[in-house]
Amino acid sequence: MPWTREEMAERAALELKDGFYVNLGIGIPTLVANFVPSDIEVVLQSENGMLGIGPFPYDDDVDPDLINAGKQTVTALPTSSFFSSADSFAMIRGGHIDLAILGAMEVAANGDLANWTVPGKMIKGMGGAMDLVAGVQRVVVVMSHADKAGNPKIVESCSLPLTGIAVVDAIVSDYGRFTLDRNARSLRIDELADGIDLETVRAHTGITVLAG
Amino acid sequence: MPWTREEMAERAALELKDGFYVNLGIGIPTLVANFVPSDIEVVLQSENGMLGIGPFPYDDDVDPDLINAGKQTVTALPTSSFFSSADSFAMIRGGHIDLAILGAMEVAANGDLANWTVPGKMIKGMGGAMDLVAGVQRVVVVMSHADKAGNPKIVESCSLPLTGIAVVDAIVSDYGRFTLDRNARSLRIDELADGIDLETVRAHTGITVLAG
Amino acid sequence: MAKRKIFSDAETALAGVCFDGMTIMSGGFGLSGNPEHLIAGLLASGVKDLTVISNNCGADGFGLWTLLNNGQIRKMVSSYIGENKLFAELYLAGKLELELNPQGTLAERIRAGGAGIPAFYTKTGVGTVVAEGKPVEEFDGALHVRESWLRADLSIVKAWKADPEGNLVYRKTARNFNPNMATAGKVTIAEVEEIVPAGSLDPDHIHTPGIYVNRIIQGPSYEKRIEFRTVRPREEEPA
Amino acid sequence: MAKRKIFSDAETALAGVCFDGMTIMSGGFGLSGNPEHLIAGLLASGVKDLTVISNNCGADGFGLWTLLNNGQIRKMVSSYIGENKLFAELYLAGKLELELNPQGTLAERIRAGGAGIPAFYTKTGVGTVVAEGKPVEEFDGALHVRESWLRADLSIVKAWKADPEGNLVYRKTARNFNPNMATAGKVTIAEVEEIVPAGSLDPDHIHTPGIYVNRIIQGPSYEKRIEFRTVRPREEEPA
Repeated sequence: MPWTREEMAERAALELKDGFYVNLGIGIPTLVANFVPSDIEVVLQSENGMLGIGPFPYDDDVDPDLINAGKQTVTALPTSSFFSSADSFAMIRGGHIDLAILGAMEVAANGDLANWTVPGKMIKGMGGAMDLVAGVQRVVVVMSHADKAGNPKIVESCSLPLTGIAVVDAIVSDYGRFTLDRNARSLRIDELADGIDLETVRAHTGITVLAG
Repeated sequence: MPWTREEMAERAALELKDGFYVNLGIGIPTLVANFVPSDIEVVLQSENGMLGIGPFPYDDDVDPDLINAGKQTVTALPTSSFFSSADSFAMIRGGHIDLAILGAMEVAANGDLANWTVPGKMIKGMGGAMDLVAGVQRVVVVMSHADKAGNPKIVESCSLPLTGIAVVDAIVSDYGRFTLDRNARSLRIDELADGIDLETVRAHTGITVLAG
Repeated sequence: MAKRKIFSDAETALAGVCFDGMTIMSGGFGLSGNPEHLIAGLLASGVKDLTVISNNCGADGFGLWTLLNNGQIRKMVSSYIGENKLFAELYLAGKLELELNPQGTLAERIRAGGAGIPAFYTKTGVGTVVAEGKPVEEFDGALHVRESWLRADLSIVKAWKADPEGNLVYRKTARNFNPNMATAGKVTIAEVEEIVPAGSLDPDHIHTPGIYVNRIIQGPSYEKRIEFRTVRPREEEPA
Repeated sequence: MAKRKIFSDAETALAGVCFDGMTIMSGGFGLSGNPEHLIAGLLASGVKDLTVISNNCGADGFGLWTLLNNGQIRKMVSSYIGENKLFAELYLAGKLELELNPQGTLAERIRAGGAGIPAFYTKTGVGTVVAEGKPVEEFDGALHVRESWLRADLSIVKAWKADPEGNLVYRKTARNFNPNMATAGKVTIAEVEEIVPAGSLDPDHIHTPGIYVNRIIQGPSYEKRIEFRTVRPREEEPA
């Protein structure tokens, strides 16, 4: 059975290492914060200008001046810091963030990522996605393995407008956990969801899949 | 009689306008702070990271963490602010400082300035001088009109290594107050020291001098 | 100068600085840290054909959306205009220009505008539509695209506190683009929740030095609309 | 990570990060805001062939001068080395390389190194020796020279206070190059006058977020030598 959103977030949390500074994208990646192993400490960055994101506030602690990049109300921690947008992206662009976990529409064999727009539909804008994938040390994508019609989202070459070139390092999908070997242009299986086999993955993947 | 250092500083202070943000160089320019007209307010910037320089401290108020760009102990004012070197020079480079008053070795007809080194002598470094002349809105030079041998320091073209090109707007020397017309490559007299006449100025100036 | 920087309200602070066709930077991330009263002042002024540089363009009924709704904006320079149906309609109808920037590139271009840096190189956007038509060059083994500075005729920013000299302090994530935009306007007007006496702000903790601020108003009240109120339940008390 | 960033002294904090031929950034302006104890630690370590990026090179008997005097420095990247006779001797004897930068260009190059900007354009230095061999281009009617980023194997900085996460706060003009250098080192070690408990520093007033700081020491005492003690007399009391 394919993994649920929570199961995907839990597997993506395996990417976290003690001491990491991490940026989590909107959607499933935000859920990763709920699965940080208890024996490690990570610091979450929000590109609107915050390091050290705490849990969501209690109802009576909501502060409109304290939001994350998804514009959700959050809280601060005793060691949090706030800074300007330019300083925030200097931090991102300068390579100081260890890991970003982001959603995606397409990932190519060479690590190209498309996750910001579908031509013909309304343009919303890329927000900080292009800066994040270009700047952070390691990019992990969390997404459904195939689209609703069952077509692969991991493809030889992206058909959608790119967010960044050769940036994706690993993928957590509802089918499993994978490492992308950008040089070999192949996907290596690290773990499969119960009931998902190699055949199924290969049938719904547009690039070479290795059994890991 | 040529002006004294104090008289030169007093004349340079005529360049100050109400509301100006000003950077004063080391030496005579620093003295300009003593001659700010009482009916105007100016804010002094120090390129090591301070806006709003107060007077020198009393002996028992000296703070080693509070110095100006000449490394002299100073004081803060109620509206002072401190910032990093990069922020300080962003302020300077971005054109936010209205006026810099600086010393000089040579000024050329087109406004070129040489004030940081003499080849063959020990190099001390340009410090913030190149940034200041390139970034501030108006540059006023305070210097002796001629060198010790009586040779002009205002010349057709600088022989010393440049600090900046076409940057000087006005000069206060011991002979008088002058405006440099960079397009016409000439020096216009605004005021002469008592006993200094046009002949004397022309004899010690390497470019065209106009009677004002 | 001090007191002369303080104006009574948005209308008087905006007097003499607005003209049709001008470029305006407006601080804020979503609806957080928005110059609410100055936006309302622009609405009242009727100034039009605006190019507005702002990370977003308000949200339905709020912030810059009101200027869009009043037909005052010709072009937006933003990174994300998702929460705005009106924007979509006007854009698809060809009534609005849009220049999308990666958020970090937008922030850095504004910082560069204030800092006198006409161009800089970044990895962000290489190989994407963002880099089309721009010089690309390799540094340290990676391709970088050249981006240029952004400056404005007017910057409107929202801070928490100001002193009479215009020194500003922001609060939490309401800081966002505000300090960067404050440096990049020919004229910068700040609105704050409180104007405090000189000497009330610690000189070590000024986020925007007064040199960048030409005019200040104290807003009478702040709506501070929350876009996505997200909360957790209180843990149960142990019995 | 917190406590793991705190080291007992300069020697232990420097252990494992020094190697001959490395590039080190050292904060401070003149002798103000100098990482006194970490410089002493570098002296004790004997690491040599150093390229040191610092606005100045100490003063006779103090700061980086001590490393120079011990023959550990191969090259300085600075804006002003005026108060240093030893520097003059070594330089004239060909025993020391020197790369002079305009002070603002130096600061911006360091900021660029930390911010992932490999190159930028500035008016500073156009038409001078500083621009020799560098691309020059016109923007907005004025010539600008291209400058490149600076990064270091190690940055040593001095702050006033740190919390266990490495958030730093500086004091007055002792801030100077320190926050910029903190961002541009592969490893950054901060020394502070006081390590305060988590929660003691206001998150709105952190100058250097902890992400930039790998190791922290609390200096046992600070000499803070003044180069030019300049005072005014007390006004006489009215009779």
